[in-house]
Amino acid sequence: MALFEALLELADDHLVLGHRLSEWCGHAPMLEEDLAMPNMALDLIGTARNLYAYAGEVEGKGQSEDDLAYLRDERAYRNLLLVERPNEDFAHTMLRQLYFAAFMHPYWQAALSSSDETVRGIAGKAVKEMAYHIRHAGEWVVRLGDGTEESARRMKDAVFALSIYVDELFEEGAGDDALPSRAAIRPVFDKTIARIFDEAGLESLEVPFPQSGGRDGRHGEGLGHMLAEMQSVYRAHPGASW
Amino acid sequence: MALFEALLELADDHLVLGHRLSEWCGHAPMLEEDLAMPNMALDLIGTARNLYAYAGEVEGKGQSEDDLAYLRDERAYRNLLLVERPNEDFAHTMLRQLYFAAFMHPYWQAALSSSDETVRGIAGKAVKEMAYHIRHAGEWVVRLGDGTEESARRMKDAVFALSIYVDELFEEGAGDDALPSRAAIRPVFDKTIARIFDEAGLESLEVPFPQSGGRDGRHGEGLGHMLAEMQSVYRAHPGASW
Amino acid sequence: PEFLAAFQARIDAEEKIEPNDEMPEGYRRTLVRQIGQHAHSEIVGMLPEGNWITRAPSLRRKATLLAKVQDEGGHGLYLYAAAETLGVSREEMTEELLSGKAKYSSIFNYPTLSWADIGTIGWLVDGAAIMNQIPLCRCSFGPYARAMIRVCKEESFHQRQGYEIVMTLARGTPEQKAMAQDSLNRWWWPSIMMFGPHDADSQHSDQSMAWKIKRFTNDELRQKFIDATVPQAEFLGLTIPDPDLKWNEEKGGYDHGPIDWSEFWRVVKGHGPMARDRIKARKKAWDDGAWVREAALAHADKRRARKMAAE
Amino acid sequence: PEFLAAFQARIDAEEKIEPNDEMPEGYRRTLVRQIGQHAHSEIVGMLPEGNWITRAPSLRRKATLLAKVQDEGGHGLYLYAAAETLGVSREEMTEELLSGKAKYSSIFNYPTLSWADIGTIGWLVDGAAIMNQIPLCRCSFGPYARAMIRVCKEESFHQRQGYEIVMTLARGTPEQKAMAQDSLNRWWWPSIMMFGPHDADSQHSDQSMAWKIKRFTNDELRQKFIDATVPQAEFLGLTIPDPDLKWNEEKGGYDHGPIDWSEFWRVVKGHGPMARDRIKARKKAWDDGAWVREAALAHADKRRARKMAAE
Repeated sequence: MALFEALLELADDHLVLGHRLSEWCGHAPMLEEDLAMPNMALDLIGTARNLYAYAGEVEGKGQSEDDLAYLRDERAYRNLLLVERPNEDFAHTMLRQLYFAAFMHPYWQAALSSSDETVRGIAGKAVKEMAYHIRHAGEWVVRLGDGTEESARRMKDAVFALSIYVDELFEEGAGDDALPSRAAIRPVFDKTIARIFDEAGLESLEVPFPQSGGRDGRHGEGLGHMLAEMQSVYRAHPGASW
Repeated sequence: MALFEALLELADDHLVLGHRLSEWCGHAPMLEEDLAMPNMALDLIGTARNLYAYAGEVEGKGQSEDDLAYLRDERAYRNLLLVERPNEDFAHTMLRQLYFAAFMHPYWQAALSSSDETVRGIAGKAVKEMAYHIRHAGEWVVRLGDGTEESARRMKDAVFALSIYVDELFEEGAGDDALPSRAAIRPVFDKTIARIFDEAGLESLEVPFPQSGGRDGRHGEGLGHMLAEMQSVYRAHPGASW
Repeated sequence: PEFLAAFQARIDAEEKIEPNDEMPEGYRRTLVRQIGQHAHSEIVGMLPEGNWITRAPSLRRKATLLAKVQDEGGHGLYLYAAAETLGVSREEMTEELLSGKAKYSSIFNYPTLSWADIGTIGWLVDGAAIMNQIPLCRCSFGPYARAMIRVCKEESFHQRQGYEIVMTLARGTPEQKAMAQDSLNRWWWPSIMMFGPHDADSQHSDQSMAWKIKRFTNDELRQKFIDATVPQAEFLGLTIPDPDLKWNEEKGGYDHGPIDWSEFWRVVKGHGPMARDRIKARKKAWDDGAWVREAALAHADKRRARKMAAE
Repeated sequence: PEFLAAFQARIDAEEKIEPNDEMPEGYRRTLVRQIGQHAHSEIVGMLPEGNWITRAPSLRRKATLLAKVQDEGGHGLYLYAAAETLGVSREEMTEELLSGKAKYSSIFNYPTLSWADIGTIGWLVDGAAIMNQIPLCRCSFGPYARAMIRVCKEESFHQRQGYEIVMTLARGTPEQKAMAQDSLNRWWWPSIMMFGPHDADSQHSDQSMAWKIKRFTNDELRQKFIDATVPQAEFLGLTIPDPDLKWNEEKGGYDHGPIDWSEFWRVVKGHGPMARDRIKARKKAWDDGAWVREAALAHADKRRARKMAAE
């Protein structure tokens, strides 16, 4: 079941981050971002759906994508802590997006040569999306880091707040031969971040005590509230079709 | 079933307001209020429990207090719009509390001579609590109204925001002979508010277009999110005991 | 007056008026108001539907709802751009929205209270919007007409999606069916009111008709909408909450019961149930986003300065 | 030195030291630190449990949880008052908490991840707290000792409530039982660590023992706690997540497996999973509440001025 578990981890990452982004809908700092953020959320939710569907297939117990998304509680969710962090402000949101995409882009790139055809298919679509997310979020990190005094302060706060969740990206988790090594991604990730931080005038922080636990379902306290809301209608009508 | 409906309306008012107050827990502006707000929330939730329990008895279909609280969705909730309004800030919260208590105190006082013994019992306990809520919230309305420039501005904003929900308090709703007339309460309510507003240096607003609809389940958009969270664990484990 | 006659002649010849063409001040003002109002409606309209994105009961529905709300933002964007060709900035228009000076469609001041509302809004509200907007694709002002072509195409897609959501509910569990009926009960009259007051009570109509900004009267459009929608409701097995609704053989359309105009005016004048919450939400987004917009400008300035220094 | 000897003699005679009595600076400092830390723990401790108030799965549980969290606020209040008798203000202590200078119990830097955690915290965390606190009821400093008597009474009530929640789950559905076991798995080791490092590695202990601020060593208290808790877990049919746990006939107590001291120090030094979120939440409450506290002062001043003017 390693493949099932590994697909679930990935799917949860994408769904939770997509959900967080979707919370901005109608509340973005400018209309262009009211288009861009749902756009990225759609990419993530689309990938999550593909991953859940495939996970259900691999598991072979007839669980649909919705069963997997809507009927597991916070202890069963396997997502990274990074993706569940609250939106806070636009600086946090863009940095969170950048960290995730800077990881996922090389990950999917490596997955293009997976032994598993379905994985290759999912990767083929996702790799292009993640390139766009790096570009979009990266441009904002540069603009905010090298914008006004306030925006630079907020960007620095975001780096302080989120960098403790970065190491977890590279933990192997459930792992499976059909999926790339996570640890191997680190150098490419570091290069992407260094390039963008350099342009943004930001410094990377040393993280002596990184946080992890998401892969074991040891989340922060925000995820449960997110899931309570997300699953409310589905759970209130057991067995209904929508 | 008028009594059942009328009890449900009252119970929903108390539960929803109690829930809103409980959201402050651990986040109050000072430790004394971290004690006082849960205290008031407890009074309200206690009364809600008595009312739901009696409603279930009157209905006679074996519904427990928890069934009534946890298994109805936002369209089925019958509470006033006032009580579901978001906490916003401490000024809004205290004014909302004052409006509610200034209504409920004379209401329970009238209910002391109800023909229904259980109603008299509930009223006997609640009337003392509501006197305390008027005192506590009223003192804050005075302090904030007659405090700093900022607090006076916030208090005025609260009056602007909440006064459109006051008229609904006096709509008869389901009504039942065992329960007091709501319309008859207006003069006492107006006197309480006028006395406190006068001391606070606040002006009552004319409300040409009051809002209502709570008794028909036509709520604002906040209530659904509150209930989604409130009911999440209960609904995730159908039939379990806690 | 000579100019006015020539202008009217162009209109009558179905020529498109373009931004750089001379135009009567009233024509310009009417369009700025109408396009602005329309843009604001798209933006505010993101809120009631956005309210259900986080609770959508399947991942597929969540994705299509997100896409829909995003489309609305996109419509807002083209419409602001069309208005900008007439010399008002998006910033000015936004300030007018937030100050309450500019209006937006009253329908968005009703709350979304169940998942079914997402279906019903697509079906009825977008349906009514399309009725209003199809004629605007032939509006005399070019940029508006072109924006509307694109908008209408997407709206009719949304309308079909909405109808399909309602159909799924109407064919679902008893609770789902009740949810759909309840939603129809709440949205029917507000949708009917979207076409505005009866022709006899409508202010701006005559001049707008002459200028071919408007091509049908309120009552004509309302009738078309009702005639199209009643059979759809019947097909779903849902009941339209109008006991007076009946087929009128003679006119070849439905007669409907009296509209509650006091409710209409109350909501139009800004006292709809969600009116304050909507503006508050938009104002919060705008205020909270100020530092982001400032940073983007500051960064662009810095870049420009660095580029010039390097040259 | 003469004074120190006299002071120690009073302590040895089990006399209570009162705020106005002379006392060694070190004694005062130790107490301010310890009482402050204890007060902060009560305040921060409201957050992990407060996290479930809005989701408590029955109205009865919701009410008792609210009452419990309120009690914790009350404990914070008496403890701040006890510390204030030593000449530090609540405001100063709060600033130290928010700046990260003052510590609080590390246990509250773990997240509450299921309803079962509310039971487990009552059972284990309050249970461990009581073990620590019962001896403090005989602490040499009068105000602290008296505050602790009241605190301990309420804590033991909370502990019983918590145990009862876990019992309900352990006898509930399979999902509920799994939830209880999972919660025990997560909270067991952090609870064991609440007693601090092994005696050999403990800094402040000796002097505190001499001053009768402390009356048992960390390891003694930990042993008592384990011995009391293991049979409770057995009674519930839950498994303590320590494969090395076993009864030691000779010492008449349980032996436990090795404690992960790197985890302990990591969390004590402020890198627990929720550490930043806790301080952030408290800081937000404090900052957001500033205008309320200012208004209360301003109003009191106005009242006083008016009263004086009237006299």
